[in-house]
Amino acid sequence: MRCKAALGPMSEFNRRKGDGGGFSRAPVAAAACGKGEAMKSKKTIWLAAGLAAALFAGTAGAQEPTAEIEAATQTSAYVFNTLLFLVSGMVVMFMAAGFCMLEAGLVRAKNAATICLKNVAVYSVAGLMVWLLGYNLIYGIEEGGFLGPFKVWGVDEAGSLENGYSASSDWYFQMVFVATAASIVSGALAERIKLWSFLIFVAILTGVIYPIQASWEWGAGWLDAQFGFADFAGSTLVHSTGGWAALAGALVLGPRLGKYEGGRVHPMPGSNLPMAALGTFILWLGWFGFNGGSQLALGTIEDAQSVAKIFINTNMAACAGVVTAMALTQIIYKKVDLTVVLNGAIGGLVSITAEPLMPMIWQAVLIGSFGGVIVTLAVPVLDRLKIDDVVGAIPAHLFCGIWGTIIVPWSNNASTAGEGAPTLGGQLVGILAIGAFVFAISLLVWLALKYTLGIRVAPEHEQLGLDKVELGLEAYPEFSKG
Amino acid sequence: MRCKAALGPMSEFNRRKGDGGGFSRAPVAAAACGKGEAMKSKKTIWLAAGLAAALFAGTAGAQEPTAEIEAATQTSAYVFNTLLFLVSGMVVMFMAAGFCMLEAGLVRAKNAATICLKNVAVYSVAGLMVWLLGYNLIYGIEEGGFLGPFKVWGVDEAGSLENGYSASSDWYFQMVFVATAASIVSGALAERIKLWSFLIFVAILTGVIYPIQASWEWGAGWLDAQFGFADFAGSTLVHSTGGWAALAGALVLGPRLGKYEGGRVHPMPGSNLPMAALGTFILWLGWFGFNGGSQLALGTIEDAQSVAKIFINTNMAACAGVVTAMALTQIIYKKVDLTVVLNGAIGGLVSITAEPLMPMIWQAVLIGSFGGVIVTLAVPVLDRLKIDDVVGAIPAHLFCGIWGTIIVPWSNNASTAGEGAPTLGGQLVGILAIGAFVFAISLLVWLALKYTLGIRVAPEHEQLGLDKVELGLEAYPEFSKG
Amino acid sequence: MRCKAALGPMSEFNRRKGDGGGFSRAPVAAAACGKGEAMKSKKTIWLAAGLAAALFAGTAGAQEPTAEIEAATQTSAYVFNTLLFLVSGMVVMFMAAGFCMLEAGLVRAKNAATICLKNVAVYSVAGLMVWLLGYNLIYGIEEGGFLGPFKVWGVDEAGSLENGYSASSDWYFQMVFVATAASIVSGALAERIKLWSFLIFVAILTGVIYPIQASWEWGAGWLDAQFGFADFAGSTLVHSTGGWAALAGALVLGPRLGKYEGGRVHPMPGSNLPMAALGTFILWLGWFGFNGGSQLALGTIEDAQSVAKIFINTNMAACAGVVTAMALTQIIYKKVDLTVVLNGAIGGLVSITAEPLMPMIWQAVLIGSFGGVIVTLAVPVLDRLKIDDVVGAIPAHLFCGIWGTIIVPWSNNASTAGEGAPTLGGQLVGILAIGAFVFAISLLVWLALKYTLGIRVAPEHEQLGLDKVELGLEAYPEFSKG
Amino acid sequence: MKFIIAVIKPQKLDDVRGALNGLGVSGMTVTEVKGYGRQKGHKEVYRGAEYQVDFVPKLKIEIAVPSDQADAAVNAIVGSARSGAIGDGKIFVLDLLEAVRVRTGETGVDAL
Amino acid sequence: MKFIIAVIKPQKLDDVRGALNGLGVSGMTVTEVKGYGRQKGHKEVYRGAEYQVDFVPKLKIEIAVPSDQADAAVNAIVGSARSGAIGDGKIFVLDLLEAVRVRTGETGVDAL
Amino acid sequence: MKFIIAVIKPQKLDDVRGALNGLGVSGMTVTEVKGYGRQKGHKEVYRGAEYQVDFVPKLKIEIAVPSDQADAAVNAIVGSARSGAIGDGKIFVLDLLEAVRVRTGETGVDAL
Ligand SMILES: Nc1ncnc2c1ncn2[C@@H]1O[C@H](COP(=O)(O)OP(=O)(O)O)[C@@H](O)[C@H]1O
Ligand SMILES: Nc1ncnc2c1ncn2[C@@H]1O[C@H](COP(=O)(O)OP(=O)(O)O)[C@@H](O)[C@H]1O
Ligand SMILES: Nc1ncnc2c1ncn2[C@@H]1O[C@H](COP(=O)(O)OP(=O)(O)O)[C@@H](O)[C@H]1O
Repeated sequence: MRCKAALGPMSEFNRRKGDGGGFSRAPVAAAACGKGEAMKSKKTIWLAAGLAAALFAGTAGAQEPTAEIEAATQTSAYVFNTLLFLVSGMVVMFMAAGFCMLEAGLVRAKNAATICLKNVAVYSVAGLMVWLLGYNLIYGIEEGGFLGPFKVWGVDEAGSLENGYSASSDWYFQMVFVATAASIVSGALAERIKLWSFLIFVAILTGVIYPIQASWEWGAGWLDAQFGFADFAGSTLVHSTGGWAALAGALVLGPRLGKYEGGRVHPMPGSNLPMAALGTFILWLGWFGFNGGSQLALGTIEDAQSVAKIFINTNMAACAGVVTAMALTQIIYKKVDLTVVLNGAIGGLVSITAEPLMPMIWQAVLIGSFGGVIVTLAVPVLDRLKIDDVVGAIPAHLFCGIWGTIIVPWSNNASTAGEGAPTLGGQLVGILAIGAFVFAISLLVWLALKYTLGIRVAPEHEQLGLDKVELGLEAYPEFSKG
Repeated sequence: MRCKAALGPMSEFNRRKGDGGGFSRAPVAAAACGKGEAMKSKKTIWLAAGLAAALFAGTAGAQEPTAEIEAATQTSAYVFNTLLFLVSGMVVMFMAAGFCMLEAGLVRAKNAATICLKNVAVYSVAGLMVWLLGYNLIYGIEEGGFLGPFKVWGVDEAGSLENGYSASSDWYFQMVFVATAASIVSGALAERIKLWSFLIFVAILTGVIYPIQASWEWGAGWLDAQFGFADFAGSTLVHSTGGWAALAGALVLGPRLGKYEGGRVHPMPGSNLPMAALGTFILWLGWFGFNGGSQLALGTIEDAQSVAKIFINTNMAACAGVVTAMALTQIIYKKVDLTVVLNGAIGGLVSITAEPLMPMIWQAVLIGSFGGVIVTLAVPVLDRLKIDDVVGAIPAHLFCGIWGTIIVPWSNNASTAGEGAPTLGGQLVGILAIGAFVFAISLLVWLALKYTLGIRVAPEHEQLGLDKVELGLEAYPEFSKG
Repeated sequence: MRCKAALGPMSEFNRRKGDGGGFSRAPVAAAACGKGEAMKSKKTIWLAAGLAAALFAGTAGAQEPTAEIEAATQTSAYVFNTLLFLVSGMVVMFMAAGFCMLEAGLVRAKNAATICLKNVAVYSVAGLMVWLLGYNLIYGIEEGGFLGPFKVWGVDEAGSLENGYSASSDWYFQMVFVATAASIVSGALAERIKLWSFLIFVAILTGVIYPIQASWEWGAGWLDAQFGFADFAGSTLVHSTGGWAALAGALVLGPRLGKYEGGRVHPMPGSNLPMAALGTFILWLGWFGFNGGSQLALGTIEDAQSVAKIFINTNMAACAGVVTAMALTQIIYKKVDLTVVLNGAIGGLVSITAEPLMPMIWQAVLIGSFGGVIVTLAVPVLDRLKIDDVVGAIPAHLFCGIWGTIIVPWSNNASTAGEGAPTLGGQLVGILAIGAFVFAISLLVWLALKYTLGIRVAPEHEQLGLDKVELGLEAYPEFSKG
Repeated sequence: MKFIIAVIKPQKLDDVRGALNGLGVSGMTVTEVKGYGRQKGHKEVYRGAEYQVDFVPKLKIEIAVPSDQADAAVNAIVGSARSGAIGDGKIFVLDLLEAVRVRTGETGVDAL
Repeated sequence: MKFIIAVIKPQKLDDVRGALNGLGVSGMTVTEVKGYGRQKGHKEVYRGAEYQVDFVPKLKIEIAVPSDQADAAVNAIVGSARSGAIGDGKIFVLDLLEAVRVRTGETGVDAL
Repeated sequence: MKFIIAVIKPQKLDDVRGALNGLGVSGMTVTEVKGYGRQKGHKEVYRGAEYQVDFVPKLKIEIAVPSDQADAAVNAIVGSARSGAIGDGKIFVLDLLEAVRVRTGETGVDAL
């Protein structure tokens, strides 16, 4: 552990860098431990792989030197790493269904079909944009750089042997992350936004905005190179990014008709709460892939232990978020609010996403618990600010994303991870830089859309519901509405 | 790749043959590359395994000979292959839930509980029939044959070491495919068919009809042996088969009461579209296992790369199907039709299923996109023909299945895969042979059922809804219907 | 096989014991075969690992000695074992969503949001309690003991190399099992219990009651040591335990208002049956992880074959349960009852859970089929006894759990597994001991809660529905109730 | 003017509307209701327990018509709603003192 | 004949039906409605925002009875629907000019 | 007393309630209905098939008022429910013979 952590930002860099993870970790690690002379020849890498595996293993728990443990063969390690991407990617892909159910459950019935369409469309557009632009923008950037190349991605397994995993599996894994960020936006702006304007924004977000900021860190750009910013699985890069884009949109779009009429808040209860609960469970499931897969490697004992520990911390943070939101809503409102509790689970998950590996369980519990506090308190505050966030995406993804990123150094710092470890300063730089960039560009795009195509449906259409107006159908045509 | 593709139909054969995949690929490959002397002794197979792995790996991307890469140990390769079957099989099994949700969402509320029952029953009957008859019919057939043995299957791991994977894991994987084909039928014939007559048909379809046609190709029967027909994961063998059976049923059964009354089409809107959207997402998820698992092996670097590439192509085809259906419905009808968009996702997925490995991404996108076109245009055409397909199963599974099978040679042909590669001619033979067989037998069975037990409920019962009549309950008893 | 089974209770012990599974199996097996001198030095263990793998493989199917097959490297085996825990654990975790949907679908609309909240809370509380108390109670116990230590668990990978898997992955896998047991209770007691009293019970059940009885067997306590009780994946330890706790609760709580008014049964139909069907499919999916993962190892050919066989038996038992429940309800009531059929699937799954590995397929089919019979017949019997079990949890989980445990020796006995194999006597001891303990303690806790906080909401509140009273909202606010 | 309230079988709505349109009845208001009468509902079994479904789903149609149109309207409904089976429904005729069209403020027969 | 419209609490339906059956009232039509009256609904909190629920779910019962049965029917409803709490509901009696049974064409009291 | 039945556009409910409260009308009963009138519904396309949606969702409001309040109530509704667009709805006034408050047994105007 020490050895690996000693890499500080470097290991961060490996964490998400296209050519990170897998075998390449071994030499890096070895290098770091052996005071850094790079190893180039594949041969030595192979050797290093075994060696490093042994070293890692040797550090797990207190036991006699275990250098004698045979490493996985190169092929096995390669397949393990690839498999981690594919299996994790599958459950993260399924998060699209989770967002769809959560949002469909929290909107009013007259807009439920439209939000489902948006979720299907968001995932599809994201896939296409990451292929056309996104991926190379993120990982084509040169180290320390600010902007990657605009270039369509194509399958290319050259170099995949050095990396120790299939390039295609990595692409798939990175793609579903982008889709996740975009799904966050649809919920916040539901029930009033024009379908096609929304989709244009999503195309820009997934093709350009997300990739550029992600390249700064996971692409090994300036943020990673100069500030040792740490964001393991994307509290800031994925969730806050989605949250900032949603916030900008909510400000430009304005609240739903009548939501704040007469200076009072008029709640518009979700139409299908069991569906929202299902969505939350699906998201929770997906998060194991989201955080666990972000270990990016499974070919060594140490990586297997790390992924397993990440599963536990991820789960405990969510459990704590749930219990905290339940207790708080009971105390404050004398009744438990299911919808806030569901947000609490997500708040806990987002909070642990920046660093799911280093915290001890009790730390993960506290980190997630505070995520539950944030969500519970922030939801009404947004209403007081007349920012209409239909599903609570901004508190759960933006605010908890910031919290999770700030708290990283609590568990991952110089004393636990040696010099080069993340610092509060570096974390703040990352949060601010990415926040400012995403919010500013998003604001511009939303305004541009507002004054061209328009982003808001006509009031009478909003009253009728988007399902009838944009789709010409109803989500639940047979159930008479009360 | 070249090396493997050089096997042409042979590799196809390995793709699905019970004793294909895994280790056996290695000698086959080696043989093919080494001008074909068969290797029998297990010893040499093991050697070949390592060797072939090296060769494969060597062909991935442009890099110096990597023969030095250590292969996975035989046990590891065995476990990887088995794990691929099990994990893929699990998500394919979950597609049963996807079909259930999609169909329950697209029928009227008064038939929603019955369609759920049918989906649970279909999956269960399929499992039992594949055990009692299906599996040995498919894989017990002799090479080039027409009909396999009627014989109950039992767990037998003899020979599993040569195959390189657990026979049980293969059985599980093949079984869930049969269930998928059957699920296609339930949706098309919903809201009017008699429960038990339907289940009898499903038993015959899953126990006999599907297995016989599948044996011709995946069982290495005549179609595979003589025509080099290629259907990687089953655009024709699974989806068109389900579609043909559904079409025959729809013709014999007739449209729902009032659907085409007075020469006009009277739409009967789906009662729960968010549920239909969920179903589509679940199917999408399952498709990664459906296509990815059909690589049938994960024990080499080359296989891992192939599975990963399949994931990408599968996903991109679906994305393209969605976006295409959205654009088309917007243009043609001035409104986006969510239900058609959901069909578009499935159409894209079915289209890429016949060859998810060879296409480049842009090809996968075009293949899937055209699937979206087919679905969008075919849905109203069927209505004009007064063929009442409740959920759009025929356009999505039958028509797109044909399309996907025809287009295989575009990416998988002599120039990309050497001689022995699939040809348009061979593809057409397969489509026609399987289509004629499945449609004809299905028609006979449907007619036999019609004139014995009867397949259609009484008109007044249809009006009341099958839930009340066949189950004596309601799917949503408390929601008053509008 | 023989060799391993010869271990009888010992192998059982390994099956779930924290330090069981993986590598340690090898020496144990070798020992058992080699008449039991313990092997301590890691070195020999490694050797044994390969050897045992060879031996196991050699017994699979009829083929010449295959000692020549290379075992997985130690690292590969370790990663395989850990991966089995993580992937299985993920789908078992998802069973929480399955219970949520099943229960939300089977309660009346006015209580649907509350049951969703309970399911989210149950999973969260279970996670926290297993961390704080549960895990060390189960696995900290000394061999043959009665009670383990009360001690918070923390990640500790020391000894994980001997075990051959990550301790964290095992914790995760065991934790989701505890959550499953607790989910069983929420369904049976729905629509009338006080939220917080229920959650206090859940905390005690998951933190103390479940762990103590589990420690007796899976912790290698007295039951395992002295009676060779066998419960592979928890028909008794998980499902009956949940069932006993639910039964005790149902007795203390009493039936829903009006359920048995005037000596007649007044059904209260489930409000959303498609949702209940979805829940069942999710549970079915999760069961592959539940039973398959309970093999606890995937690092050898034999383990891979075992997991695959478990998948098949698990699936076939469920299929049989479904078909049986369909046939029976059709015969008895002249109509198929979807809700009973869904219970039938679960009944079949629970029935095979005590021994999913040893039965031949036809045995698994019969075992599951009888589970379907039990559920179909027991549901009305409970009503006659005025025990109000809202979702049929007691028949499916308690009764089928007992059945599945009793029938273990049919397939796993001296003749199939050598001496030391489970016996009817031992099974009955386990069923009674665990049943008596769980039921008695649960009864006490329920009574204590009843006479302190109270466990039942006021009658007028029950009439209004818990959603309005405890959460202050409605699950489906817009759908007017008929 | 008369205010006609008819309770009919749900599947008869289109026929009734057609028949009334034939008479030039310009509008109607339809409500889902549950009915109870000679048609005593039926027994169902749910999870093994038999129970009585007392109420049958019906549609209630309300039409305001000029007095002279009332009989014709009633006959039209009877003609189009009848299936001959029990539960065909009932028609009730009430006196209507005044009618107002909200949009125009027209009153009396003009408002219908 | 009289047309009686009663708005009651949902949970009182069975009692009311029982009481009316006792009188030999042969049928009724029930509609879900939302009511507003002295019982002014209540406050709820959703996601931290307090709001007023103005309307309370009620059931509306319509029964056509022979004039001489009207008082008995009204009393039966009052007796069976009363809980004493606010929101018990109201009964309205209107004059019924004509009743027709669709199935048979019977009219007047015979149709009830 | 009068029994006023008004069919209005759903989104006008709050305005109408406000207007009636202003008059001191103490209660009302609201029902979801589907309406058919001059406003002939609209065409929709579902899966490529065009179809006619005949019925438009409306709300039916029932209010019992003392006779002297009737005109004021009708005017209040007309004033508050009008959008000027077709489909604004209709108001029907019937004679109310008797009203009873279930809770107290009060009758006549006192019951309103
Ligand atoms: N006295 C009544 N008052 C109000 N509605 C009635 C009355 N009698 C019958 N209805 C309505 O008419 C419907 C049909 O009446 P029913 O007696 O079942 O059939 P039929 O009129 O053919 O004998 C009932 O379901 C109920 O809605
Ligand atoms: N003037 C009215 N016109 C029509 N319906 C009324 C009227 N007043 C009350 N109601 C109905 O009666 C129900 C009960 O009335 P409410 O005043 O709340 O209770 P109570 O009658 O016990 O004072 C209301 O919810 C409403 O549906
Ligand atoms: N003759 C009628 N009887 C009963 N209800 C009617 C009648 N005419 C109209 N309505 C109701 O009034 C609503 C509005 O009437 P419509 O003719 O569409 O608009 P407008 O009154 O503005 O011309 C209709 O939807 C229907 O519910």
